[in-house]
Amino acid sequence: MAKVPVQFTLNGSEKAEFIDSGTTLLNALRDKIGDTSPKGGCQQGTCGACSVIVDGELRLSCLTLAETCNGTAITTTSGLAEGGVLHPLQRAFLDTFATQCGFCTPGMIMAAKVLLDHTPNPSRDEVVEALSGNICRCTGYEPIIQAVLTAARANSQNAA
Amino acid sequence: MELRKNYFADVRKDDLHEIGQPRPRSDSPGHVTGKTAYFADRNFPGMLHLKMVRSPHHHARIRSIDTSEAERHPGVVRVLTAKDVPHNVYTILILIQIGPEDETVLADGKVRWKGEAVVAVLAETERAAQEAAAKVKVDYEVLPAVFDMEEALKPGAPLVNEYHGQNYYLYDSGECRKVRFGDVEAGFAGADHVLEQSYQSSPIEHAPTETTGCVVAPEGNDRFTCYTNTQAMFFTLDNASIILQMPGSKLHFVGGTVGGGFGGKVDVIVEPIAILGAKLTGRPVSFIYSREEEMQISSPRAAEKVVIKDGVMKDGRIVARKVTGYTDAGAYSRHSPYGAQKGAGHYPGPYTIPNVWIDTYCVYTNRTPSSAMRGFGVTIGDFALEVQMDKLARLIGMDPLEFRFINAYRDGDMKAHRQPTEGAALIECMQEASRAANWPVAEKYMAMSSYRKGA
Amino acid sequence: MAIRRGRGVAAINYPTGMNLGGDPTQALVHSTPTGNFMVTLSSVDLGQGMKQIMAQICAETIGVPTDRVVVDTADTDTGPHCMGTFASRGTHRAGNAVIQAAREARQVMLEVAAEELEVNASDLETDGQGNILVKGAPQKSISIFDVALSAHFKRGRSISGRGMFLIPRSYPEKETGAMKPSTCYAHACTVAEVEVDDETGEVTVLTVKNVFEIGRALNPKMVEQQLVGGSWMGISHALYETTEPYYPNRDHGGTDFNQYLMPGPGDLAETEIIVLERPSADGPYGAKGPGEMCANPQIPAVANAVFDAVGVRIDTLPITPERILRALKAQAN
Amino acid sequence: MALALQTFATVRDANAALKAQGTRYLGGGTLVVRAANEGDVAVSGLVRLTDPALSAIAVAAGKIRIGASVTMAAVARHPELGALAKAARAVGGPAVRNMATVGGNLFAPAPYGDFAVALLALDATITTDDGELPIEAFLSGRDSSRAIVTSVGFTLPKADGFRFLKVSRIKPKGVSVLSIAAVIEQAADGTVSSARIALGCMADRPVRAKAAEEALKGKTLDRNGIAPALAAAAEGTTPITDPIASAWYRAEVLPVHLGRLLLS
Repeated sequence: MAKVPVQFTLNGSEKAEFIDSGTTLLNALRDKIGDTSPKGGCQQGTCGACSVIVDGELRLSCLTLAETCNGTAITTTSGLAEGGVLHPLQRAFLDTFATQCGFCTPGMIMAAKVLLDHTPNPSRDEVVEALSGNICRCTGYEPIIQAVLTAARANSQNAA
Repeated sequence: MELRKNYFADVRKDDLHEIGQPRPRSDSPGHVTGKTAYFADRNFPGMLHLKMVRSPHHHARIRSIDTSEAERHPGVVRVLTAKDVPHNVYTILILIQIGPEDETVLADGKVRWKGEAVVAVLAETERAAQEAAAKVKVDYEVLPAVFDMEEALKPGAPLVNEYHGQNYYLYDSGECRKVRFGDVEAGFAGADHVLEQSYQSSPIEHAPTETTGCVVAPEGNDRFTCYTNTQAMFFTLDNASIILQMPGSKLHFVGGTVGGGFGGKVDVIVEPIAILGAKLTGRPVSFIYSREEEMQISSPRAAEKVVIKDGVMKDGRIVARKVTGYTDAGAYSRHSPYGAQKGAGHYPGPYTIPNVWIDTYCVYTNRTPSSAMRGFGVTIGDFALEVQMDKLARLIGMDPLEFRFINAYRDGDMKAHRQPTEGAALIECMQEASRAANWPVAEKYMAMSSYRKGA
Repeated sequence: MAIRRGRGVAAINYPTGMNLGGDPTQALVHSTPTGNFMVTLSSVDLGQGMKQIMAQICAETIGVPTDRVVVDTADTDTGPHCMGTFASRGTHRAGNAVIQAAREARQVMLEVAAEELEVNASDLETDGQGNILVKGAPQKSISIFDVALSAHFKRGRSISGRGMFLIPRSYPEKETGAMKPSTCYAHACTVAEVEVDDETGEVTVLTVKNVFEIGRALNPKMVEQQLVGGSWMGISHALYETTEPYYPNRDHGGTDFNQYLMPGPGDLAETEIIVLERPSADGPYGAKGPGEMCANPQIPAVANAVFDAVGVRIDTLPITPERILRALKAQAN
Repeated sequence: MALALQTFATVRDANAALKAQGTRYLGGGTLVVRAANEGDVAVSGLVRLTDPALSAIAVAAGKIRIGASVTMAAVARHPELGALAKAARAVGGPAVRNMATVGGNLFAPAPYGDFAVALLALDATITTDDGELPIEAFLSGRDSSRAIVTSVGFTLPKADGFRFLKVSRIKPKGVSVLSIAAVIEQAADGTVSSARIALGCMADRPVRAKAAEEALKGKTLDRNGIAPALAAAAEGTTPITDPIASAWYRAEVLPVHLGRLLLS
């Protein structure tokens, strides 16, 4: 089987692998590179559990072919904590009890991070819109919306 | 959320230290950092991927299966059919002696629902398994199918499942689980109004974000470790042991961190065939449901039909209730015989009614087998009961909430299944709801109590 | 066009456990050499928080802070048997087993402490902070850390305990149906308020006010998680969910999250949760199983509210815009 | 066999590669990668293009040209395409919009393809290496279309001349019960001088509501004025039945929603 090279940065570290052509970014991250924080919930692009950030944009890694990401910078939830200190979103998800089974959590945090990166003080509607591609079956969404709003408030307080 | 400590303060001691405290969840840091290990986060070198060839027909005889082309497909390591499964006909509740064994791990001679597993393909990659699965040739003779429970119960309906011999589960009590309490016909005869209504639901999916699946690794010592998201470890291990005719000591199940269950992961569906694949190939095997399989192949909550006939007095007392419940099990039992009889134990709801008659049926049709889901045996019944309560209240011109107070069960009341009521709290819930929703009821109802004598 | 408003109520109870099958669960508890406690189970955490709750139950029973308890669960090589996580049984059954095991372990711990302090074990109590004190003379104390070290290396005692909670099987009587189908019952009453668009049949759930009686809120924040999520699922069942939209016709079953409908984050009802606690006689610290029942009362409450709003009864789930519109048209004729 | 991806710099080379059996064009991936993930073994190879022209948006003298690889997110945030932002945002959630392309949307079967509904109302022209086609002709022949779409072109409607509505059961992101796009021009007296109305989910691909368009001409946009158009709205449509809604329901509520859109 023909292998193709892929090379990108993942959470700031250089990664280079040979993969089967046609491998999704999700499978490359999970099976080849060993970052299992993006989850495979549907492989259809309908659940958002596999969401990652590619060059600042939210992407569904299950529908993205890894070889189209050459030269990009990829962020996943496993790379958010710096020096053991949780990202404000991670902190807020903990403090507001926004996780239950946890399977949707990494994808939710990715979607929320892209929002806060561009819109530090989002309205509730903006949070709802930002999370709208991500399915959660446990929480009923409200705790997750509250977590994102809490993280935004924490951010603006830190900035002040 | 608000904790209303004023209710039941006289029967409760609040002297605890760790209990009642909103301690942070120990699993949450793993969730928010993506470090929590779910079964599918285990990856083993040389792992094979299992894909299932499924029936395109609702009901058909299998004339022949030709796997030769699939076996020759590049990347394919093994193709499994019914003859490879040591104990192919099983039923999961056999562990608690609810038989007969009525379901095949891989179809043998017949398929009874669209989507039934027929052939398992194990290959080096998911893609190779999918390609090979497309090359499996199954010759079917399509048979008449039945989808409607009432049709299925009629004489002459296509027989769904030969292991039962009729299209319903045969309880020791006969064609249904029965509860008989008082004289329901006398109750109807003496009632001011009689209202009979029918309620219906369709199958509902658990839709956990993590689909059903497992990863099996041979340990090299004739033992197999199965990383699974089952909701019941030993239940699954023991059923796998029966199906594989393998001593339980050879099986090691690791689980306990599951991406949502809601009752959808209590069937023993993926583990036995994946372990068999690992055993026959000596390789790790991954069998993970696709989302489409989770939606249409994994057991849903059963469709139910509930017919309720009530006799009610003008003063609001329900004097007789007859409930006939039908649970659409689909083609196989799985947990449905239990769910139907759980319903029999739940009716007539949290109300004290002197005359009760309950029949609950577990019916077989040519659809995806149903099984347990959050509220198993109760959820749809509660929908029917509580809409019926609303209709009855309006029928006699009474406030729906007050009507429920009149009939609410209280400690000591005898239930239809002949257990005295203990620990009732319906009245207090309704009192608080009356306040919270600004839905006033007469003072006498606000003065009632589930447990205080004289109140 | 008219948007019509209505409200509806429903009240329910819900059984804990699967008595009709026989319902055992076991737990083991032991201390480490430095006085931390390990709970070993085979129960499954589906996201409801089994691990955290069992830690709190063990901590309460032994008398230590929760962060000194570790729960190791769901490995069949190490964890003793549990029927499984279903039937609202997890907290109730496993919790009782953990209490029994923790009590036994606590007794050994107190006996070792008694030997160290040269008093009777029955004269000792825990302070919940990791120390064992002589009742009435708190200056005479020993840390659980030191007790565990002593037990391991000096006294040769295993600070451990076994817990087994079994509800024997109830067999329904054939003719009358006499049975004991469950253990204790949780309760709920929900009032839902909806708006119905009488030209399209679309329903908006404005508010749900849920009162739940759950025995004991072992961890109120985690109870809230279950109840809020359950209330959402109840609304979802009422209005959206089906794998066979044209049941009993098998066609057009959804195969993804676009086709299988559940309310999105923009569809949320204003949700109020009120919890009452009537401790159950046989529950761990009085707890009942709230996990399933919390998703039930919204379904009929919404159905009744729809009727209140537009005067048509939809007795088939889910209550789709199409079913409402058909009923409205039938009513108009 | 792995699902090999071939990358080309020119449309001509990519079109040549697409002639191979089982080869499909990879745009945003939301349709074709999904199909492959779900085990569609008919897809055996993928072709993609890196030509930057396909990702360009050109606005000149009221004429718009959008490259086929432009994503919904790029349309939604483009300052001169404000009128279309609502239609672009109607597609998927944020991640899908970062991937789904204008070209891909033209091929999305109902209930998908909301942006194509907007393009149909705008009377867009579809460009391939074979030349240009009016969107109606393109849509009706899309099942056998093999040439890569390179861009779509249309005239920007006057301010407030373009209206768009997507009805879905799930908010804010849900697939369509139906979608409606309309380009309405009004004379000085307020009467409708021309109307183009396109519908999603009222057939297996976007269709025009020609009877309703005709019935609107010369009418004012008030309840009485639009009544004949609403009565004719479903004429010639064959709504889909799917898990979201039945054909009956779609036909029943089309006039209701069209009325609300026209009166908004």
